[in-house]
Amino acid sequence: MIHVPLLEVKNLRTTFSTELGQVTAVDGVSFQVDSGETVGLVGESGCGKSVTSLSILRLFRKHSGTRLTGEIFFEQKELLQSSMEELQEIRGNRISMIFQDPMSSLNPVYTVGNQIAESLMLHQKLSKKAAQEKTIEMLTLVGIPSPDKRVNDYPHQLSGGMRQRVMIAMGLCCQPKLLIADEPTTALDVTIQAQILDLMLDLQKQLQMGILLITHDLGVVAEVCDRVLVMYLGQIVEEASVETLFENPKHPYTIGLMKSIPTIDGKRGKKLHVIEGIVPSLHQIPKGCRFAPRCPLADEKCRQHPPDLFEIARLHQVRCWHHERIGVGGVAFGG
Amino acid sequence: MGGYLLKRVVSLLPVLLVVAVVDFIIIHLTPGDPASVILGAQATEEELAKLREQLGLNLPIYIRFFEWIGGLLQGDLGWSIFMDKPVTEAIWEHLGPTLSLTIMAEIIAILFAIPLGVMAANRRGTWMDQTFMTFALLGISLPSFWIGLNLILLFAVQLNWLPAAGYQPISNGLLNHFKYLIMPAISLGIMQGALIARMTRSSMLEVLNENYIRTAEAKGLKMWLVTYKHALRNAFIPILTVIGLSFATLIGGAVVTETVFNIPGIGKLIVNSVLRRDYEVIQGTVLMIAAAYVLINLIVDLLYAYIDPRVRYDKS
Amino acid sequence: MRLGAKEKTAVPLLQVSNLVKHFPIKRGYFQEKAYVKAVSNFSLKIYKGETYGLVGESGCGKSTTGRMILRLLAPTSGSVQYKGQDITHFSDEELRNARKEMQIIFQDPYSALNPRKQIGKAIAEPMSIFNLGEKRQHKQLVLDLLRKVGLQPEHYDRYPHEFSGGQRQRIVLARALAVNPAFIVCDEPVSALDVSIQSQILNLLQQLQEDFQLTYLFIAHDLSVVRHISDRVGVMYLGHLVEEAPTDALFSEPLHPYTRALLSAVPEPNPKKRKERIVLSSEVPSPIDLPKGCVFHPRCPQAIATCKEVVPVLQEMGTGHRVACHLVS
Amino acid sequence: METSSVTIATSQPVAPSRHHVRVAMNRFFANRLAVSGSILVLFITLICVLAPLLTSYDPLEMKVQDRLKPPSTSHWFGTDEFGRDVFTRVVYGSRISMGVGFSVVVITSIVGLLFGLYSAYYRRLDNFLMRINDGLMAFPAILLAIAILAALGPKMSNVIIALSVVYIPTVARAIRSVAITVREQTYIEAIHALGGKSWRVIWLHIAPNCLSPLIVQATFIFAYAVITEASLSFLGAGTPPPEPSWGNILNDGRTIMKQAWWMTVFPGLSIMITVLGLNLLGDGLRDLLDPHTNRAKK
Repeated sequence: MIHVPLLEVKNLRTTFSTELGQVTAVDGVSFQVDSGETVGLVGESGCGKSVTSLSILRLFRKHSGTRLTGEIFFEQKELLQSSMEELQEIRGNRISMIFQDPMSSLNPVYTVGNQIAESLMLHQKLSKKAAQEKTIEMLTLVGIPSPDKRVNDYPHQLSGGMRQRVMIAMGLCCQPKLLIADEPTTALDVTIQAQILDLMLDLQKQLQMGILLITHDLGVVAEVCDRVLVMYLGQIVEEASVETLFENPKHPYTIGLMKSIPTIDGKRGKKLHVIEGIVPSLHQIPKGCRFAPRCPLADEKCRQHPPDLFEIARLHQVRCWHHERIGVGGVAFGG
Repeated sequence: MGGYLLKRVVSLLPVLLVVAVVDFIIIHLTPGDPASVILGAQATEEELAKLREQLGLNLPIYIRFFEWIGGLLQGDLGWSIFMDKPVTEAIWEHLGPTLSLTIMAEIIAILFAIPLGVMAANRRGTWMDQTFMTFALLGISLPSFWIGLNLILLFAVQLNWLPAAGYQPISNGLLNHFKYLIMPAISLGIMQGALIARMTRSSMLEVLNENYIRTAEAKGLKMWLVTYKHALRNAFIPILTVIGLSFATLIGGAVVTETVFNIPGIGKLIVNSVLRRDYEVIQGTVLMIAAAYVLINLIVDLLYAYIDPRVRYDKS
Repeated sequence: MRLGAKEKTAVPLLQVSNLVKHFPIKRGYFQEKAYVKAVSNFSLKIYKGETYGLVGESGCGKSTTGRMILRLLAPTSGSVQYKGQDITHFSDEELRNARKEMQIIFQDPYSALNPRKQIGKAIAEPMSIFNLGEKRQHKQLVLDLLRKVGLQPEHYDRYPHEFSGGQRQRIVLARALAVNPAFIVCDEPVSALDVSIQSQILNLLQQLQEDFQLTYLFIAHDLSVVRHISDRVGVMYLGHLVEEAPTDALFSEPLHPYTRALLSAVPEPNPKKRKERIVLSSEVPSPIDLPKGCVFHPRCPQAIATCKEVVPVLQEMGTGHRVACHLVS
Repeated sequence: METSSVTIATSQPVAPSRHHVRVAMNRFFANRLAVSGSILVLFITLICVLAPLLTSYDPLEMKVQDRLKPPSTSHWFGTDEFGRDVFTRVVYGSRISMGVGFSVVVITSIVGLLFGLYSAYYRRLDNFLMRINDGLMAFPAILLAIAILAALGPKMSNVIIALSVVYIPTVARAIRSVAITVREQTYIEAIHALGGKSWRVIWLHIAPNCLSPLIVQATFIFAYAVITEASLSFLGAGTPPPEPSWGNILNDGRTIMKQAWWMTVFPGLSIMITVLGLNLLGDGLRDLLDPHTNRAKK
């Protein structure tokens, strides 16, 4: 029986129409997520990781002139072509999403209990009373103290950490198979972040859920993910298991990123490694390899022809012409 | 909740004081001698003296102010020289028509403005939104008295369906009352409605861009539920503010509309008092209207607390 | 590191003692007055040429402390001495030349520059505030500063909206350097920037420190960034300085339970080192009604009876390593 | 940090064009609202300025024999009950409306800016000024104007004073709210840290960032002033006859509306065109000058 992944994204391309013309924020992205697996989507601002996650559930304003092409399969159903009704059946029920800023992601004028019960009544057709009980159950599951009182609180009465727990409760109340978490802990303090990441991993085991985690923090990736996709300017530049990525990264951008982060232990060098220049704007995408202008190994071939995603080992792909010369035994990186 | 209410009421007192002072000052700006202005040139000296004494003009201004305020607190708004009756009585007689006119106009305005505004925001960028924007823009550009005149020209003169002017109190039958008030209410309601509709649309657009709306969509809620449950309630707070603030333009519009349609309301009373130099009446009615405005905005403030829990629980 | 040996003998460039800041909050007319106790008797010394890292989670009072040092916020009590001079109660006029030498750079580069003013003029503005030299020379000084912070001369008459976050932070730095300061408070200068830009700005800060003999108070919540750039580090919790030590000592053997929990919570970019974490239970208590005794005791895994009663005092535990905890002393 | 919102965080200056004016002009002409608005307003202003060239008649000259003539080649807008040429009176009437409107805008903008800025910057002053503001805003514009004119007497200068008093609070309130958001920005704190004195903070930093909303607000105030002036003259409390103003021409036409429809239609149309032009311009400028709202409205 051939193995069918929980979620499969094929050649996803998302284009926006802006004041300065068409912009392709996500340009031919493909990846898979399995049940029980945590896949990290990592990259800096503007690399398209958030847009990729939003494209899965088509969460763009109706009139923002967004165009989505490619295919997204979830439990044998192609999402991009399915009708809005079918998609709404899946949103919050089979695939749930939690967002970065707990302060503004909950509706300020309704109690947290009301906002959780709303999903239960919609997807599981529970009565008001049954939904209320299940809501309190969920609040306990996500570790909120005295849930029976908290259920009638308004969002502004809760701290950032508590609100993120409410978001998780809201997302998981219908036992979804896939959780998309867009920078869930970026706005939280490091001690609260640790609590939330532990909570997400526990719930993943209990619900045998797949998690797509979007983040810019390589520490969180190392801590939580099984597989990692590194994105740069709308494209995946490297895909690997988390061990391989940190031990034997092959793409110059991944290596540059890892070396430019200060760490909590290890040698305190004088100068941090720096990736020269700045990320080009999506309106002026460089010809050839998109990282060429900032890459120390870039040559004429890189500047002219965009490289494909080469499979260099099982589950390890890299988008670079010179990947054999890089990494362990290869060209040592400066800095 | 009580604390909030008390705080709001207490904060109104200085505003009411300012209203009284402004109202008092305006009338006493009259250059020259108000008595001769009122009685006209041929009045005899002794008549002028009696009037001055009656108006208390010979007293220093701050004494007259405190006397006036004293009177106010006991509900005495002064005396109408022209109608020879207390101002409060004059106001009471003219209150009925203005009340029903403004209420009808406001209902028309809100009934059209809010649904249209919400729909336009929901379909931003489509032709429906464009036509809405154009009509709303026209609405705030047409002076209400000109609309009134054209309505009369069409319905009263040409088609003769409705009376050109005049007023029938409710006591003479509801339908009759409506017949006389429908055109004035429409001409007054259009500008008011356009103002509120534009505000509804921009407030809805603002809210539809918020993160919690995306969360609602991500939960799989149907579009109408996202719009009418999650978005509208948040958008309603600025809309309420506009409705409260636009009460002043509503009354202003009523003054003009009553003149066009010859409705014996407060507006007509004020305009006639101006032409007749009946100062005490102008002073009293303008004060009443301003006080009503302050009261309406207090009610709007209290509605905030009902809609937005953050206002109710502003602990820290 | 440079400062290891000699720093203790010289007079500290900046000395802060028992700084307190309580923000009154207005509750109705009848309830009694309540205060947000943002900072409670905070003391520190910073020596010339040193980078003192002040780290702590949001709401711990680190930014408030930074602003009180620059007198942007009036302290409720306590004193600030700059170069031996007590400037706590200086009038604005007296503060002027102290202000010239003490500058600040901010976290949000997008709102730190006036959108209506060309960046060249923005950088030159401090020069005209302190009327340093002729107006004619200002443009040349600005062009030098632009080069020093890694920008090009043709950026002179551009507007802020034409720059990225990292470039704007460079402009803010150039503006702070315009008056040739001695001491800069860096309030979370790289928190809003992407990782690759972060390393560029951190390197720039160190380079400028050498070129201009600057002293930094570096405020941040990111422990690895603070570790990289600081010579000494202070850890704050709910307005109190709980531990202070030279950087290597603090990160290799942290003494205070909160510092240990903080360090263990930081996710490390190395999958093999997924260490056992000390996860602190519950939430940070509200700064309005602080817990009695040691403020950390409700969340402290090793809290004992005295912790609930007596407020611990910072004690010297070895060369410059001070900690406020009953268990350790 | 990655902002999860959909706006593309372009991390490199997009078009580092050197001519900011050229960019601004392109954006202006791309904005349909602003362009159509300014065309209408320009058209009315031209009529105002070139009034004597447009018509040979004198607005006050009565020719009783040409009484109540319908629109014809000699009298484009027909004549009124005293035989005066309605087209001429409407054209000269534009001078009253635009004159009053413009002066009210200038006065309210200056005073409103001062009130708004200082009440936003000095908290103690704020309470005092805002209470006066709220008090003044409690009076409907027309009523306050009527009361002031009743006291001072119906002269054009008094109309300007009355309308200014009526609209200063609106401008002050708008500027105050903008100035408060600007005051919370970090660059204001930076200027304090640099030892900048209050005048520098207010006039070199807060005020320039209040200009765009001031311009937008002024355009709408211009529109309100034109409508209110017309209403006042219509009620007989504004510009006194025989001086022609759109309001009093309409008032003359009101009683004989059945026979002489042209006396109410044409002045009404001119008011509408002027006010529509100003509102269009106001909407257009708000989109152009206020980046936040135009992102939400797009």
